[in-house]
Amino acid sequence: MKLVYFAWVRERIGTAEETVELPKSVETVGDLLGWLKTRGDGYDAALAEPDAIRVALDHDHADHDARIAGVREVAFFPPMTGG
Amino acid sequence: MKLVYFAWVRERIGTAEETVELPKSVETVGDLLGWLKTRGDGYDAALAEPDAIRVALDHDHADHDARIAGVREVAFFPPMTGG
Amino acid sequence: MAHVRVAIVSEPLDITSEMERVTAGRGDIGAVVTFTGLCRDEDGRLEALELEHYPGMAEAEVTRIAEQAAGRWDISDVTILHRHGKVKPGEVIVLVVTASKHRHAAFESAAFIMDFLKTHAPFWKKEHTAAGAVNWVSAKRSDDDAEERWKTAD
Amino acid sequence: MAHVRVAIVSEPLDITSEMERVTAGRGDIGAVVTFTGLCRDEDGRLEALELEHYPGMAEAEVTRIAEQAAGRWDISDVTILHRHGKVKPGEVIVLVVTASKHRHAAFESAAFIMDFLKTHAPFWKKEHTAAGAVNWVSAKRSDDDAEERWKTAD
Repeated sequence: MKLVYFAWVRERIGTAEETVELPKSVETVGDLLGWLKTRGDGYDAALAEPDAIRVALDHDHADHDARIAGVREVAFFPPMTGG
Repeated sequence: MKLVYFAWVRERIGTAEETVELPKSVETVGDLLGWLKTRGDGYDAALAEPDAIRVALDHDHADHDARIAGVREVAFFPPMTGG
Repeated sequence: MAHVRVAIVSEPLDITSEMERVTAGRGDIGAVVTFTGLCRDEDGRLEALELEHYPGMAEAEVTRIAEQAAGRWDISDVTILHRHGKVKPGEVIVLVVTASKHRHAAFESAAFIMDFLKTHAPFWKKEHTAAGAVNWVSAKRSDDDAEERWKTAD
Repeated sequence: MAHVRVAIVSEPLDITSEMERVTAGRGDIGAVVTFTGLCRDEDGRLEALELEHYPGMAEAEVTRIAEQAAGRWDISDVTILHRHGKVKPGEVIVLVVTASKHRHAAFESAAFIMDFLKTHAPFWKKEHTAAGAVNWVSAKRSDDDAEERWKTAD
């Protein structure tokens, strides 16, 4: 599964995108956030406050309880500040 | 006192402006409308429905019960359709 | 207090130059809203609109509307230009430009101005149809209702 | 259904050509509303904004917002252009143009689009200050509230 990061989430994790193999126990966005936080200090700093993290599944906004089976690309980013 | 007329009020009365001497009994816009209606068929046709007539005193919107003492120019016109 | 520009003109309006005038050399404007009111052709039925106005009062009333908007919202610039005389389908009848730090002030003040122009600005439209008929446009009840909403708002 | 035009671009936006494209050769449009969002200089403190975006999703999400507006209001044309990359104070960040027969549909759809762009379009602003500092702009609670009002409206 492809993971992409934007803005300060990207900067804290230290990479813009990566491809990961997920354990079977990771079924939802929330599970994925929890799993990522165990991957290092950068991830932990980026994802420390899950409420501040927005998620998109295949280019569409999703909640943290959304299921990720069949998804190709998951994006993590801060609240948006466009417009 | 100068009287000015616009749109179909002007067309029905048949003049764009005129200067009149008013009897002392004419104190309000409503009095003036009543007095004008006695001046001929054109006036009567133009002012037949007083509710459809808007009034301005010296370039400012006014109600039919407004007093006209000291006013230089009274305008009569239909509801506006600008913008 | 906002800068106010009002003009009642018989020539076509130049929107680009108005927008540029509002924003040129300024770093404090975050939002500009423009409203452009165009003459419609009514499915090809209309040949032209003739706009009669009350010279003197038109300028005064439109200025009062602009100043009301400037007093009610935090806007730095408000422009209202209105055509009189003959206007062809596709041409601009009215242009409103509001500028502010923030978008809601710019949107609401421009909408307020248009609602009040419709019911308060002394202009009257006469239709000239392609078939040769001529008739005065009637005021719309919906325009009175639109103005009314600003009394209960806030 | 409305004609929808969406573009995410790195070049300065040309408002005049967008407005002309919307109205050219049409007699059925009575109202055009434009919203222009400009980069402010924050009292001279700001040197530039850097706009990061999510390529692919930005286009998709902005198109969804345009189509929501077109489904909710009777508009004939909606244009949304958004810059990415570095933007200097005074330059345009976002341009929204809505066109309709009637003014309220044009005003409301443009305001709706802006409220949803603020909270839904995947763009992030980084400030570069004249003093050399660099920091991400925080999302505003007021933008969430602004979006919320469209759920209770109608």
